[in-house]
This record gives sequence, structure tokens and C-alpha cells, in this order.
Amino acid sequence: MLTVRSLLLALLLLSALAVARTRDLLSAAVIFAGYSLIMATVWQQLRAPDIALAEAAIGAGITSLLFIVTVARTGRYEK
Amino acid sequence: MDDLVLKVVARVIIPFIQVYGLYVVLHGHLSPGGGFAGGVILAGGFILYALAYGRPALDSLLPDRLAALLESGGVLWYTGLGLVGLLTGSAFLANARAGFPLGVPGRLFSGGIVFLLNLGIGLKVAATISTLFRNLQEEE
Amino acid sequence: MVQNLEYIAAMLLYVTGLGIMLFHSNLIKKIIGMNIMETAVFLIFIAAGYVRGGQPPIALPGEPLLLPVNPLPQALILTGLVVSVSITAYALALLREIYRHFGTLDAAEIARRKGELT
Amino acid sequence: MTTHLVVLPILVLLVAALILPLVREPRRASLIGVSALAAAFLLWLALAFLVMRQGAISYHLGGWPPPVGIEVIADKLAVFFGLTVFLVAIPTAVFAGVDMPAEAPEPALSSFWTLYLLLVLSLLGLAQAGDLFNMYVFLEISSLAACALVAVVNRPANVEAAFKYLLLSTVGSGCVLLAIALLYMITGQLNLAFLARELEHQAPLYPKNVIGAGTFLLVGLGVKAAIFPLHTWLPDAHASAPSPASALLSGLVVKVYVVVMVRIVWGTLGRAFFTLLPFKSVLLLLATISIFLASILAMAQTDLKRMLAYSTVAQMGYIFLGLAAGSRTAFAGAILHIFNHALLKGALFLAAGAVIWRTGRRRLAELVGVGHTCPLTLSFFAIAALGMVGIPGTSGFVSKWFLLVGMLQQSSPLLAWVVLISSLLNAAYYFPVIILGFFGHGTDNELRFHLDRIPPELLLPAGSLALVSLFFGLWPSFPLHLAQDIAHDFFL
Repeated sequence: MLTVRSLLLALLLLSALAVARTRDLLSAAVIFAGYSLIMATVWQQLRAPDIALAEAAIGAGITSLLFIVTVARTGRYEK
Repeated sequence: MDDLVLKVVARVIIPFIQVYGLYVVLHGHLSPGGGFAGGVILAGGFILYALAYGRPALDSLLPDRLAALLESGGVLWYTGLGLVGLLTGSAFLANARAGFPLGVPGRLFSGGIVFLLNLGIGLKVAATISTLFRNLQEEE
Repeated sequence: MVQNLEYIAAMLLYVTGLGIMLFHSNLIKKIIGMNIMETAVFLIFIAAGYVRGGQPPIALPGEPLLLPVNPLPQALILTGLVVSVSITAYALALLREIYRHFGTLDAAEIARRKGELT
Repeated sequence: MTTHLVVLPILVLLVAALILPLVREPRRASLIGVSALAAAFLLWLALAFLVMRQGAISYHLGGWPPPVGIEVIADKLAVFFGLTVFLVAIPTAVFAGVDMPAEAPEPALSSFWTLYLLLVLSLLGLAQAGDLFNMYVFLEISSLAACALVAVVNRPANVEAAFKYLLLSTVGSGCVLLAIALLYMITGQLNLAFLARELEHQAPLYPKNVIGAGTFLLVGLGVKAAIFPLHTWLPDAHASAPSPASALLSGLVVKVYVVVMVRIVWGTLGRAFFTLLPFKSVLLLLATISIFLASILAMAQTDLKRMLAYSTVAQMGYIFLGLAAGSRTAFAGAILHIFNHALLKGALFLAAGAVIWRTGRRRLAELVGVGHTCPLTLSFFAIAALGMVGIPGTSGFVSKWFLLVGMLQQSSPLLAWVVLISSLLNAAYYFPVIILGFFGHGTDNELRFHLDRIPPELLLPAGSLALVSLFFGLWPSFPLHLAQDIAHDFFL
């Protein structure tokens, strides 16, 4: 139990750092989708299924989609 | 955006997405989820439709005017249900006290007002998220 | 200790998000940073309502809830999630207009071009 | 039935705001907007009457009592701020009905009215919220609606300012939410009354949580209320927004966060909080810097609305100064200043908007001699500006007088000097506009004196705000007594 949770939290941190590192905005958006998915699992671990469902639908689904649509219209690389 | 694989897969998947979204909306008072999460899933189906079949297809399915109507109507429905409680002499958003039947716990038609509220929210959220996507994707 | 794990992770995430917001001049990155920061706050809140070995706060007929986790923070955070997606969507819509007007999403570059405008 | 009055004004505005997106015709939209505001105002007056007669009313949403249910309260603070909101929002709405079509393209108009009503209802909701949950929801509605109002006009400066505002105010909301989380962690309550009761026992046990909550609360609300190091978004946003939106943002929106701060910090966190961390001293310091820095920057501005925006930062400084000075008189003065500054700044922005509508100019250098083209408008501007400076007989004088007396009672002459010197600074940037406007010779040769060719829908709102503030300067007893009652309830 403890290992699962610490692993998930470590993954969360890693993906946040990966978002900070990458200069490719499209991959930043995709990593952020992964981040949201891990977050949804963490919510599930914390016995918050409502939020887990919403996070999976919103964070991993809609928000990432909106990011990708915007990146597609404005240019892919950070200067 | 003229990909046969995408179109076929979308045609198979979209009904499942919509049914799941409706399930989450309608079972909001029984299981995890509710109007908001379910509405987003419903909108996900619409967005996939737009991605596979193009914007005009979505526009004919869900015209701007209808989306605006659903957006306002969903919340007006919510407020109206709340006002029922107020008019029956209880408080705003009162449930059983305002005379809504609570039904048998665990059944689909139970929980009184909550079921109806979720329905309004689900429709509103589905319309709003689709509109958001459309506005962002809009060609100039 | 078990609960502290979440708090520590949330704090680190908060700092990471803030760092992305402050040190990246690309506006899309700033919005992603903002989102990370918000989820960190949510994590703290939910962890505060968590009970060790608790059950989800959903009552099923015939099964009494022995030890539910606190549902109040979950309701608040669900609202927060809704708010954060609307803010993100609105910010992205603004970004589109910014790109249309300035032709770039780089904060420093925008500041320079705004200086030229006036 | 009468207790439903607590939620009815908000509901009326909500329903109107939801119907408005379906209305295509701009004239009808403005008519619906103004009449919804008027109806809500009448309901609010009835509520105010009720509260004045029988004291605070608590309303439980859905009939669920707190701590589980959502509590909406109508006490004197809520009623006082609500009256301020309506007194500014209704004239501004009338003004917007004519001014907005000139500033924004057609499709933006219906969303303008929806946002306007949402903003007003979120202000009422914030003033009435009885628990942190509700407060957070309305906090987010207000900041989103305010940002959207700035960007309703799609010009480069507007979009950029709105983005900056949105980013900063989201960080602010995040900080407030973090503060709520820290308080919730030790008390397990979100309802303000229950939280206050619980905190008395818990605060000594968990001082770090309380200190953290206070810091994040100060930062979060400080961003939104534009206190010194966190004010950078305000001049851009308030100067670029369309004039009616500027009046609303500068007059009301920044102040609602002061009301929230009074309710949370003074009303809930209480004495334990002030002993645990130097909240008041920090607030005093930041407020003093705010006042001086913003006044000096206001003098350096070349744009009329930008100057007014900087003046707002300075005036917010007075309010925080009065709250933190540690004297009940100064506290009442600060509360009164919320009311007075809302009316005055509303009048100033509307008058400025009318001048811009008529002449199309907003740079101070081009506005020399504008008193020849718009004498009435500039007179209203002058009345409100005199109130800002605090000339005796104007409403600004009353609140500054109470601030001053409070500081002297507290035997802190240094703070009294802050108020006095900064008033001179105010004069230094307001007077040149008026004097050059009336007596300067403009670039064009329109020296012939004639009355303003401005439609009454633009002239009357600015005039009524200026004259109402003048009235409350000469007969201040009503708002003053209300402010003193609030100080009696909340001062610590």
C-alpha cells in the first residue's frame, strides 16, 4: 500500500518536472495528460472516486485536448 | 481530417461513450460521478465526432443556438427546481421538505431532487464543453 | 507519516508549478504550471480529509458506512476542479487572441511589442 | 417567507444573467440587465430594512442547518456592502447601455451583460457567504467575470491585461484555497461560525497552521485587492477595460476582497490569530507603501484612466491602513471609505468615460481645455476628485477624518501624517486635470462655451454618482452609523 502510494507520488513529481524541462509544447501537453491520469489514480487511492472520475475526464481528457488544439494553432516550440 | 480508420473507430466508440456519459449523469446520486463528470464524458463524445467527421458535422448535430439554449436552460432548470423548494415554504434547493419523493434508496429514481439536478447540469456541461472546444478550434 | 507523504509531495508539486509559472516565459507553459499548482492545493485538501483505512463516502443500501472519509473536502475540490477547467479554457481562449494580436506567446516578446504599440 | 429575501436578489440576477445569452438584440439586453438590477435593488432594500430592524438573518440552503448545510448570512456588513454595490452598479449599467455599443462589437454585447450581472451577483454572494466553501465559489466567479469584462473589447492591450489579471488572480485563489485547507486541517469545519468556535481550542495547539493560513490569506486576498507588491495587474486591467467595466472593477470588485478579509480575519480567526502573527503590522507597512508609491506613480501617468487606476491602488491603501491601525474609529473610517471610494471612483470613471466618448481622447495632454467642450461632465469629475482629495464637505473628507481621528486616538501621529501627506499627493495629480481642463487652452480652437453634447444616459449616471457622494459628504449619518455598527461587531 505504502509503496504504491509513494510510487504514484514520485511519478507525479517526475512528470511535473518533465513538463518543466521539455521545450516542446506538444509533448508538455501530453505529459500533462499523463500527470492528470496519475493524479486520478491518487484520488482513487485517497478514497475520492468522484474526483478521480472528474479528473480523468477533465484533466486527462478535455484540458489536454484544449491545450493540444491551442498548441496546434500557435506554434509548437518554446523559444 | 479524412481518415477512414479514425472514422470507423469513432463510429464504434462514440455510442459507448455517450451511453457511459449518460450512465454517469443519471447515476450521480448512486455511484461516483454526477452531472459534471458525466457531462464532460458526453462532450468528449461530441468532440470525437467533430474530430473524425469534421466541424460541419458537429455543427449540424449541435447547432450554436441549441448549445446556447442548453447552456442557459441547464442552469435555469437547476434554479427553477431550487425555487420549487422556496415556493413550497421550505428553503431554496430544499429536497424532501419541498415534497420531492425520495423513493427507494439505491434505485435509479430516488434521491428526489438530486437526480433532476444532475440531469440539468449534465446537459449544460456537455453543451458548454463542446462550445469551448469549438471556439478554440475555430478556423479564421 | 503515511499522510505526510501526500503533504510533502503536494508541497513539492506546488513549488514546481510556481517555478514553471515564474521562470518560463511561454504563456502555455505558464498555464500548465498554474494547473499543477492548483492540483497540489487540491491534494493537500483531500489528504486532510483522508481517514486511514477509510471507505469512499458513498452509501450503498444495506451496507452501512463504517469509516467514511470526510466528504466535505471532496465536494469542495470537485468545485475547484470545475473552476480550474473553466479558467484554463478561458485562459487558452485569451491566448489565441494574444497570438492573433502579437504573433507570439513569449511573455518577454509580448512586453517588447506592447512597448512598440504605445 | 421574509427570510427568503436573503437569497432572492442573487437569484433574480442569476436568472436574468442566464436568460441574457439567448437575447440577441443589444437594446433589449441592456433593458433586461438594468431592470434585473433594479428589481434586485428593491429586494435588497427590503432586506436591508429587515436587517436594520431585527438584526442579522441566517439562511440555510436546502433547509440543511450548518455545519453540514450551506449558510447564507445577511448582517450589517453584507447589507452595507450590498447597498454600495447597487448604488454604483445601477448608474453604471445605465451608462453601459449607451457606451458599450460604441466600445464593443455586437457579438460581445450580450456576453457583456451576462458577465456584468454575474459579477454583481458574485459580489453580493461574497458579502453574504457564511462558509468558506461558498466564499471560494463566489471568489472564483468574481475573478473570472472580472477578467472576462476586461477582455470584452478585443484589443491587444485588453487581452494582454486580462491574461495577466487571470493568471495572478488564479494564483490568489489558489493561495486562499490553501489557507482554507490549512484551517480545515485543524478544525474540520468550513462554516465560519463553527470554525471560529473550534479554532479557539485548536489555534494554540497548531500555531504553524494558523500562521500559514494567515500568510496565504494575506497573499491571496492581497493579490485580488491590489495591495502593494501585488498590485501590478491593476493599472493595466482597469485602464484598458471599457469605461463602465472600469467603474465596476475599481469601485467595487477590489473592495469586496476587503469585506471578505474583514469577515474571515476579523470575524472568524479572531484574537488568537492576531497574537500568533504580526498581521496588522505587515498590513500597515504594505498599506503605507501602497499609498505613497501609487500616488507618486499616478502623478507620472499620461493617460487619464491609468491615473485613476493608480489612484485606486492608493485608496485601497487607506482602507487597509484604517483596518490595521488598531483603533475602532479608524476601523469605522475604513469601512466608510469602502462606500465613499466606491461612489467617487465610479463617478470619476464614468465621467472619464463620457469625456472619452465625446472627444475620443484619453491622454492627459490632449485633455487640456476639455472643460470648454464638456463643462458639466468635467464639473462632475471635479466634484468626485475633490472628494478623493478629501476637501471638507465632500464624502472623502468624512472617512479620512475618521481615519485621522482614529490614528490620533491610537497615539500614532506617524500614520496620521501618512493620511495628510498623501492627501496632498492626491491633490497634486487631480487638480492639474481640473484646472487645465477648465482654464487651459486646448489644441483645437473649440473655445466657444456650450453645454456638453453628451446623451443624458451618459451624463446622468456620472452626475448622480457625484451628487450622491456629495450628499453623503454633507449628511453622512446613514452610512456612518452603519459603518460604526460594523466596527462595533467586527473590530478586534
